[in-house]
Amino acid sequence: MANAIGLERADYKGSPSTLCPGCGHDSISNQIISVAYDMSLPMHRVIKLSGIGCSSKTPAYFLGRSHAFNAVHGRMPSVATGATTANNQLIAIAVSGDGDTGSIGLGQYKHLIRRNVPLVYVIENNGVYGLTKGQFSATSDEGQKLKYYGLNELPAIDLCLEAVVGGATFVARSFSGDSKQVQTLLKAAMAHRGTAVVDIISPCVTFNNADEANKSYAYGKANEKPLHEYEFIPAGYVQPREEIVADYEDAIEVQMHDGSFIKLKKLDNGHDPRNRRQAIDVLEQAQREQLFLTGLLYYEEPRPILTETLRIVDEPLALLPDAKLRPSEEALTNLMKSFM
Amino acid sequence: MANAIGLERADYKGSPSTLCPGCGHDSISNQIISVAYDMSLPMHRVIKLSGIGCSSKTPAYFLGRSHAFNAVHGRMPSVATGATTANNQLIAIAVSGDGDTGSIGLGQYKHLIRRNVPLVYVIENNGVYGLTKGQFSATSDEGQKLKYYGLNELPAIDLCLEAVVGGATFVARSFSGDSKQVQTLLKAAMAHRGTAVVDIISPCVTFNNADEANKSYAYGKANEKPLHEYEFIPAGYVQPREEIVADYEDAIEVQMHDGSFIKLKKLDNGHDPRNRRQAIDVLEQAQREQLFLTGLLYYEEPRPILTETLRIVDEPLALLPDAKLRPSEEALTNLMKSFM
Amino acid sequence: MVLEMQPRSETANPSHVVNDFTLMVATKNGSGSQTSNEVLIRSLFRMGIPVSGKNLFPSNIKGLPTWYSIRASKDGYIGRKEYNEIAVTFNELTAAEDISKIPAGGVCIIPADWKWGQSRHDITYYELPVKETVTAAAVPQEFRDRIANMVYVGACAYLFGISMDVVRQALLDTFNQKEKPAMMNFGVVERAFNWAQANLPKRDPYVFEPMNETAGKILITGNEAAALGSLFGGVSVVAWYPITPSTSLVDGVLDYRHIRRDPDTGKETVAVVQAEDELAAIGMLIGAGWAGARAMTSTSGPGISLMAEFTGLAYFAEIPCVVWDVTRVGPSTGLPTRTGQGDLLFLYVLSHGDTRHVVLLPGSVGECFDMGWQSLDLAEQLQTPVFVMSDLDLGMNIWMSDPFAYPDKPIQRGKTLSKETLEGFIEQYGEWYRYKDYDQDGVGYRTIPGIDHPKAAYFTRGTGHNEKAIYSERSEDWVANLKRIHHKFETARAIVPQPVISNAGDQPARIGIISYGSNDPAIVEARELLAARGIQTDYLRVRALPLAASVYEFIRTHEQVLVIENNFDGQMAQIIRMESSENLSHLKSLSLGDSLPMTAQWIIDRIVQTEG
Amino acid sequence: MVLEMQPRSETANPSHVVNDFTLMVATKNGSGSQTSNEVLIRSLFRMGIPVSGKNLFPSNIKGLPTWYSIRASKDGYIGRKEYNEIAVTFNELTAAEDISKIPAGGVCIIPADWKWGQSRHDITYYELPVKETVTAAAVPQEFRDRIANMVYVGACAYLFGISMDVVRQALLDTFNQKEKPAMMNFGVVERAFNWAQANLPKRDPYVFEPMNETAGKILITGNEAAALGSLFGGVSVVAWYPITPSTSLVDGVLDYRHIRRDPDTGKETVAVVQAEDELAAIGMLIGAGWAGARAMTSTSGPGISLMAEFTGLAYFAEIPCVVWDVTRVGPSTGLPTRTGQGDLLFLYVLSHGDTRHVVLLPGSVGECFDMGWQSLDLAEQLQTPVFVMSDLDLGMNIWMSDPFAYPDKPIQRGKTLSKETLEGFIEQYGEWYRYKDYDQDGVGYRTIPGIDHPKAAYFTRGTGHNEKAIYSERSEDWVANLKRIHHKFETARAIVPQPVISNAGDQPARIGIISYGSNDPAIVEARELLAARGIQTDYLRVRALPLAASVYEFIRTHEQVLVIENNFDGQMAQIIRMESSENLSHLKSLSLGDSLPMTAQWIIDRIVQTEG
Ligand SMILES: Cc1ncc(C[n+]2csc(CCOP(=O)(O)OP(=O)(O)O)c2C)c(N)n1
Ligand SMILES: Cc1ncc(C[n+]2csc(CCOP(=O)(O)OP(=O)(O)O)c2C)c(N)n1
Ligand code: SF4
Ligand code: SF4
Ligand SMILES: [Mg+2]
Ligand SMILES: [Mg+2]
Repeated sequence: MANAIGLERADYKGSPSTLCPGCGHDSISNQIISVAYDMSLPMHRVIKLSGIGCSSKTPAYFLGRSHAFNAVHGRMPSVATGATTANNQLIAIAVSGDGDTGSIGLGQYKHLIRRNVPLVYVIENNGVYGLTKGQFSATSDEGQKLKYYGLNELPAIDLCLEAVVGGATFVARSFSGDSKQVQTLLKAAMAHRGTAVVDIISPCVTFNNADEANKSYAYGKANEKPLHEYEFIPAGYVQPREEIVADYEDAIEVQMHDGSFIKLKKLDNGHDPRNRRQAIDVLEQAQREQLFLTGLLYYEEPRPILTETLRIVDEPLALLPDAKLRPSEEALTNLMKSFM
Repeated sequence: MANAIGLERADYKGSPSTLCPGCGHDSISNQIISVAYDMSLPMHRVIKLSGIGCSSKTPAYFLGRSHAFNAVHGRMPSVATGATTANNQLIAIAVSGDGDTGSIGLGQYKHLIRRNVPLVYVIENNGVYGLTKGQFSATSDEGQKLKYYGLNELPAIDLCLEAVVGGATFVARSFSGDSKQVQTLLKAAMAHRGTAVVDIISPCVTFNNADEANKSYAYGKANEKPLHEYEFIPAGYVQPREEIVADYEDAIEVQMHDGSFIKLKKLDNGHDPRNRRQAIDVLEQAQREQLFLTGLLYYEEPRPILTETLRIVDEPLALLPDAKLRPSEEALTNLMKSFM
Repeated sequence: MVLEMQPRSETANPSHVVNDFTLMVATKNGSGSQTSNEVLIRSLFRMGIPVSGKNLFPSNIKGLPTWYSIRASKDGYIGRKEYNEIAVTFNELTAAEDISKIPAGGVCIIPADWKWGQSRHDITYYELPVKETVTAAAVPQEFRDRIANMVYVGACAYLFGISMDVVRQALLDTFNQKEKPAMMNFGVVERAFNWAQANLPKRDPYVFEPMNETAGKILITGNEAAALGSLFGGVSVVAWYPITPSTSLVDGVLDYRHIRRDPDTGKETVAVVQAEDELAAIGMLIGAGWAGARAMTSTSGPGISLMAEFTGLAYFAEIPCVVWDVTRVGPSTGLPTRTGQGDLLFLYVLSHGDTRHVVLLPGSVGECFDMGWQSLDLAEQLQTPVFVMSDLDLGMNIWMSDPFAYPDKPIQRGKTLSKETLEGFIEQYGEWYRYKDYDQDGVGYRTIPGIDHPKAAYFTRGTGHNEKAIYSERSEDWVANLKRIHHKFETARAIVPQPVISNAGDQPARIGIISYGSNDPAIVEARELLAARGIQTDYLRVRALPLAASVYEFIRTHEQVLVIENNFDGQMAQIIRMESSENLSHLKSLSLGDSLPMTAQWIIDRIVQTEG
Repeated sequence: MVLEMQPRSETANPSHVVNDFTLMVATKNGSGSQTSNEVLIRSLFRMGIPVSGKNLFPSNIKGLPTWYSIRASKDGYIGRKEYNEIAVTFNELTAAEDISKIPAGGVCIIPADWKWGQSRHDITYYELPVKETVTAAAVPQEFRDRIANMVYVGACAYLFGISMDVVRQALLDTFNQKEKPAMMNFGVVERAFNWAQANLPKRDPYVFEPMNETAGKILITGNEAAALGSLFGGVSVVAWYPITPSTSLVDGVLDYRHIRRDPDTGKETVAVVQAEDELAAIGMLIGAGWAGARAMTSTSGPGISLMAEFTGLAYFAEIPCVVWDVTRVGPSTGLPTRTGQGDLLFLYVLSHGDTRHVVLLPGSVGECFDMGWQSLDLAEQLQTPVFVMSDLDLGMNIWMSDPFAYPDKPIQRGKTLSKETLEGFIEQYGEWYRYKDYDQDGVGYRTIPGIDHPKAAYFTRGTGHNEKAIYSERSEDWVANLKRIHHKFETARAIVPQPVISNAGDQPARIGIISYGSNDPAIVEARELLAARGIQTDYLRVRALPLAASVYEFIRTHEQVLVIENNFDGQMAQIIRMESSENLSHLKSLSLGDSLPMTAQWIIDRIVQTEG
C-alpha cells in the first residue's frame, strides 16, 4: 500500500543485511523502515549516519534511497554535527552501538547533546562489542559474564542518564523485541526538534545472549517493564485533540514542537517524562535494581538547536549560490584599504 | 615548623609560578602545599599529573620533590591510570582545567571515574580557556559573556554532576578564594580510596573576571554558599571518636576508608553528602538557579579501585624483580610442547 | 633476457602429486568451518608434512563468504599460492566463481544435495551427501550446522590419504583434548570417510604421504607468539582496545598470563586494561612506562592513527612503551580482514614535528616471539616508544615453526636508577640531570616515581626543556635536546635487530632483493624457483627501522636492487631513498598492495618482467 | 673556493645608517608592549620605509620575557636578522643577556630608574626616566603599567627620526581610530619625545628617513590573510579548536565574516563551531564537506596528530575539506610560540595505510590569501582533504604586502551534481556510479544529500567499495579503487599551485636552491647578498605537494641543489628523494629547526661552507 508520498514499504528497504540471523539490530532496521514508511519520510532529505560496529553497519540495510555515511568508530557525532550544519533541511538518523557511543565515543556523544544537534540518535545497545567478537563495552552491566572475557566488575555507563544529565530534551529507552514501542518512540523522536536519544536494548545473539544476561532476548522478553503504553499522534492528524485526551483518564499528553503528540498511558510506576527528577530517579533505580525499564524517559520543551545558536541563514549553507559565497571585488578593495 | 616527617612547609614548594598575578590557580597550588605539609605527605611517593593549560602548568609550582608528568591536552586521565596501575603505592594528585577535562578530555574523565582510579582529581575551573586566551569552555555558563568571543548560548557541563552520575565516590566543589574549605576538602580527598573529584572554581583574572561573570572572584566572594562547615579529622587522631560527635548536634560524620573522618556541620540547606539523590538534586538546582554552591557534594563507601578489579599482585608492578617478570626456560619448553 | 617461466597451472596436471598442492575450503563465515580446517592442518602436521594455512575471512560475524587454503609443501614452502588444486566449494553463493578458479586437472568437492551438476570437464568432481551424513550421525540438532563441515574432512581424509587415527588426534588437539566434542565430531568424520571409501573411486592425482619434516616443530599464530614473547619479556601493563586483526594478541596474553601468575596469591603480574579507545590505551602505556612498568599495547591502523599525538609525547618526553601494529589494509577502515604493509612510513614518522621511531619488523612467528621481548628491552634501553609491525597474515594465520628459543640475555631495564644507583651516580658525577648525555649515546638516566631519594624527582613534559628537565624556550636548549634525541636514533640503529642477509654465492648476485615481514616465505620460495631457472638473487631482510648501515652496503654492492613489499606506495623503498644521498637509481620498488599475502609467483613474474 | 663574507656586525659600525637596521624591544609578556611595537611598525610604514616585525613571545599569558624586532630595510628585505642594532631593554630579567647581544656600535635604550650603569663601552646607551614620565603624564592608575611602554616609543621617535604626526596617525590606526585611548597614549609619547629632545644628545648613527616604498601596500598577518582568503573562497563551515598559533586564523574569520553576512536578515553564511577537540573539528568538516559545504579548520601540530584517523577517512571516502596547519615547533607540545616547518612529511602521509595528501605551502601573506580560496576550490575539485601548511612566523607576524588580488576565476565546486546535472549525466551515460572514473582523471562525480532525485543517494564509507559505492572485499575492487585514487593524485600534481622559479641568468647557475614557505624572505635576501659577492644561485620555491614535475627538472639542470628548510630532518629533501628513482646525489639538505624564523645570514654561512 502506498503511503502519502506514493511509496511502498519495500521502497524504504536497503540492501540485505549481513548481520547474524536473529541479531537485534536487524529488527531495529525493520522498525526504522516501518516508521519511515508510516511517516512518509522523503528519503532524499534523510541522511543516515553511523560509526563502526555491527550496529553501525545497519544504515546499509534501510532507506536505500537516502545518502548515508558510515564514518569512523565512535566519532559519528561530529560528522553528524557537520552535515546538519551544512544543510539544515536534512533529516538525520544516526545509528550507533554501545561501544561506539559509550566507550570510544562518549565525549562526542555528550558534546553533540550539549549542542543540541537535531537528529534521532539510535543506540543499538547490546552491552558488548559485536563486530570485534565479544568484549565488554561501557554499558555492560556490572557482574555480567561473557564467554571469553569473563566477569565485568565495572559499573555500566547508562547512556540515557548521560543524555538527560547532558541536556538532551528527548530521551527514551526501548527493546528491539518490542517493535510496537520501538516504532512509536522512533516516530516521536523523528518529530522532535533537537537531539532525540533512543537507546534500544538490542540483543547480540552471538556474543551476549545467555538467558541470564541482562541484554539477552530471553531476559528482555521476561523482564521488560514499559513505563507507559504509547500512542503517537502526528501533527495534522485529523481527530480533534480533545477527543484523544478523553481516551483514558490516566493519560499524559506530550505535545511536540511540530504539533504532534505523544500520548502516554501511565502504568503503575506513575512516571511523568516531563519531570526531570523522576527521569533521573527512574534511571538510577533501574540501574541499581537492574530493572529492564523501557519507554519515554524524559521530554523537555526543545531548546535552541545548533543551527539556531550559530545564527546562520535559513537556506542550507551547502546550497548557497556563488554570489553568497564570494563578496564582490569592490568589497575586497575596501577591505584592503583598511589594512593600508 | 617541621611536620611529622621533619619537613618545613617551604620544602613542599615548587618553582615560582609563571601564571598571571592573582590567578586563582596559584592559590590552589598554595593550598596543595599546605595540605601536603599538614598531612606530612612523603613527597617521593606523590606523583603529580596534568594535561595542558594554565591550570595544568601548576604541578611545577608545588611539591618540587615529587615526580610530575605534564602530559597532553585532555588526556591526563589515561596517563594517571597507567601510572597508578604500574605502581599502586603512589599517591596521585591530578590537576586539570575545565577545558582540559570538560571539552577535549570529557571521555577520559568519565572513564577514569568508571574505573575508580585512585587519585585526587583537582579541576581548576575558570569557565574559560586561559592559556589560549579566552575562549569558552564546556563549563562556561549559559549566558556568559567574554570580551572577544561574545555570548555563550550552550548549557554548561557540570563536572561534579558528571562525576556523581559516572560513579565517583567522592565529589566536592570549592572556590579558590575559600582557602579553608579548599584545604579541608583536599585533605578528605587525599584520604579517600578511589577517584576523588574536587572541582574548584578558580577565577581567570585575565580572561574571565568581570564582576558579573559567574566564575569571577567578585562573584564568588559575594555569592559562595557553602553546604556545610567542615572539619577533617585524620586517621589516628588522638581525640576519641565520641567526643567529636558531641561537638555539635547537627553534625554529620563521614568515616573514611582509612579511619579518618570528615565532620560536617549542616547549614540551612540540610544537605547530606551520603545521599546520592540529594547530591544530584543540589547540583541540578545549582545549575538551574546559577547558585555558587560549594562543599562536599557526594560521598559513598569506596567501591573497588582499579588495581583491585585488575587482581594484580600487591607489590608495585614497576618494581617486580626479573624473576617475576620472566618465567623459567623450563616453562617455555613446556609451553612449546603444548603447541606441537 | 627473456625467460620461459613455468605456467601457472603446470603442477596441476601430473598423474601423481605428493605433498605439493593446496586444498581450499570455501564456506560461510561463522559456520564452524574454522574447526574443520584446523583439524585438516593439524592432521597434515601430524603426518610430518610441511603445511601452512591462510584464512581469507570477511569483516563480518556470520554469513559472508570465507576461504581457507591449506598448503602442503614437501619442499617446505609456506607462503601463499595463487591457485588451489583442490577446492571444497561449500558456499553456494561463491561456488560458481570458486569452481571457475580451479586449475585444469584440479579437484572440486561439493555437496551432493545442491544437485549442481558438473559444468567443467577438466577437473574432477566429488559430490558429498552432506545432509544425509550428518542426519545419519544423529548429532544433536543444535550442533548439526557446524558439524556438517566435518563431512568434507572425512571425505578429504579418504581421498587424499589421511588416516583416521591422525584425524582423531588432530581433533583432540583442536578441542584441547576434550573427548566429548572431539568424538562427536569424529563420528561424522568417520562416517564421511567410510562413505567416501565405499562410493568415491579416486580419480585425481593428489595424495598426502607421511614425511618427517615437522617433528619437534610447533604450530602457532604470530599473535600468540607475540603474546608469549611479551610475557617472557616481562610485560607488566597491557592497555588495549579491541581491533581486528590485533585482538588475538591481547587474547594471547590473557590466555597465557597464568605462567606469570603469583603462585602463592593467585594474583597477576600482568595488568590487562581494556581502555575506552586507543587514545586512552597509549596514554595508559605512557603513564605505566613512565612509572616503571613494562608496558605494551596491540592495535591496527586506525588505532595507530589515534595514537599519533601521544606517540609524539612519548618520543619527546622519552618514555618507554611498546606498540604492536598488526596491520590490516587501509586507508581508513579499509579491509579490516585483509593483509598488507601499508602503515610502515606512517609509523616511522608518527606525530607532528620531526619525530622518527624505532619499528621492528618480524618476519616469522619465531621473530614475533623474539621481538615480543626484545621490543620491551629496546624501549627501556632507548627510553622511547618502540613499534612492532606485524600483519594479519603473520598474526592471525597458523604457522609452522621451530620451538621458540629462550631469551639469550637477561631483561634489560636500560638506564633506570634505583635509590642506590642514583646515590652512586651522584657520588660519581656530583649531579644527576635527567636529560644529560653522560654516555654520549643520546640516552639519559631516568628515575621512576616512588624512589625514596630527595633528588630522584624530575618533571616530565612534552614542552621544551633543558637537560635538567626544566622548562625552557631557549633556542639553544631546544636544539641541544633535539640533537641528542637524534643521536639516540643513531644508537638505536646499531642495537635494533640487524638485517638478515642470504646470499646466493660468494660473489654478489646481479640482483639483490630487499624485503621485510611476512613476505619472507614468498621470497624464499621465489628465490629458489628463480635459481632453479638460472636467476640468482641475494636477499636482505630488513628487521627494523632505523635502517642498518648494512642495508646501504647491500644496495651499493648490487647492480640491481628490488625492494619487494606489500603496500601501494612502496614505502620501504621510499624510506631507503629518503634517508640517503647516494645514487640509488638502481633501486626499484616492487610493491603490491592487493590485500592478500604475497605469493612467490607474483615475485617471479615481476622479476622476469624486470629482466625481460 | 673560499669566500670572504661580511662579518656579522659590519653594518653596525658606519657613521650614518639610514633605514637599514633593526630595533628590538625586550619586555615582559602581557605588559602591553604589543601596542607600542605596533605603533612603531605602523609609523615606519607610514614613512614609506619597508618594515617587518618579528614577535618572539613565550607560551605564557603574563610575565615571561618577550622580544619584538622591527626591521627597517631600504632594500626591502623582510626576513629575520640575526642581530639587532638597537635594543630597547625593558625587561630587567633578560636585560643583561639582551645587552650582551647588541653588536658593537649598537644602541641600548634602558630605563633610567633601574640605575644599572653602562657596562659596555662599544655601544651607546640612552637611559629613559620611565616612571617619572608616566607619573607626570597623569595617566589613570589602571593604565599606567601598560602605557609605560609608550615612553620608549617617544624616545625612539626622537632619537631615530619619526615625526610626532606620524606617531599620532599610527596610534589612531592601532586603536582603530578611537581618539580617546590613542590620545591618552600619545600624551606619554609626546612627553617622552620632548624629554629626549631636551636631554638626549644623539650619539649613534641610526636614522629613519622617509621613503616611498610602502605606498599602496598593506600590513597584515598571514592568519588574517588566510581568513580573508577563505571568506572570499566561500567557506561556509568552520569547525575548530583553539591552539596557538592558529587561533588568530579563526579569529580572523569571526572578525571579518560580516562581509559575508546576509544584509537582509543579519544572519551568517559562515557557521563557526568551536569543537570540543580537533578530532571533533575535523569530523565536523567531513560531515559538512560531504553534505556540500565548503569546510575549513585551522590548527597546529598536536591538532594535526589528532586528526590523523579522520583524515584517512576523508582521503578514502573522498570528502573535500581544508585544514590549515599553522605550524609551531614540535615534537609534542614542543615550543608552542616558536616557528618551524616540522610537520611537512607527517602531513604528507597523514593516516595509516597508504595515504598521501595535497599540501599547499604559502610563502607570503599574499599567498595565504590566495591559497585561502584556492584550497577550497582544490578540495572540491579533487574531492579530498587539502592541507595548507603555514607557520607561526607567517601566520602571527605582521607583514608588508601588495593588496590581495581578487580571485581570478569563479568558485570551483568540482564535479558536484545537482538534480539537473545528475539527470543529464544519467541521460548521457545511462548510469551514474559515484566512484567511476568517467573522465580518466581519477575524480568521480558526487551528489550531495538533499537532492530530490531517486538515484542521487549513495553510501559513503571508509571500508572497501567498488565504483558503485557498494561494500566490497574483493581484491580487484580494492586495487582498482586505490589505483584510481592514486591517479587522482597525479591529477592533483598538475593543478596545485606550481613552483615559482627565479633564475639568476639565462644559463642555469651552478647552485640551485629549493625552498618553501616562510623561508622565502631570507632566501631572497641571501641570494642578493651572495650574488653581490659573485655567487649566483637559481631558486625554485615549492608551493605544493605533490611535487610538480618541474621540481625534478630543476634538480636535473643544476650541478648542486640545496634544499633549504626550517626543520630538523630536512623533510622536503626527504620527500623529493623518496619519490624519485633518479640519481639525486647532488641534492643536499640544509635544514635548521632552531625554532626561529630563518635568516639570510644562516643561509649565506651554509652556502659558503658548502662552497668552501
Ligand atoms: C579506532 C578503532 N578502534 C577499534 C576498532 C574496532 N572496532 C570495530 S567495531 C568495534 C566495537 C563495536 O561495538 P559496538 O559499538 O557496541 O557495536 P556492535 O558491534 O556491538 O553493534 C570495535 C572496537 C575500529 N574500527 N576503530
Ligand atoms: C591537542 C591540543 N589542542 C589544543 C591545544 C591548545 N590548548 C592549550 S591549553 C588549552 C585550553 C586550556 O583550557 P583549560 O583546560 O580550561 O585551562 P586554563 O588555561 O583555563 O587553566 C588549549 C585549547 C593543545 N595544547 N593541544
Ligand atoms: S555479532 Fe552480535 S551484534 Fe554483531 S551481527 Fe552478530 S548478533 Fe548482531
Ligand atoms: S590567563 Fe587566566 S588562567 Fe591563565 S594564568 Fe592568567 S589568570 Fe590564570
Ligand atoms: Mg555493542
Ligand atoms: Mg579553564
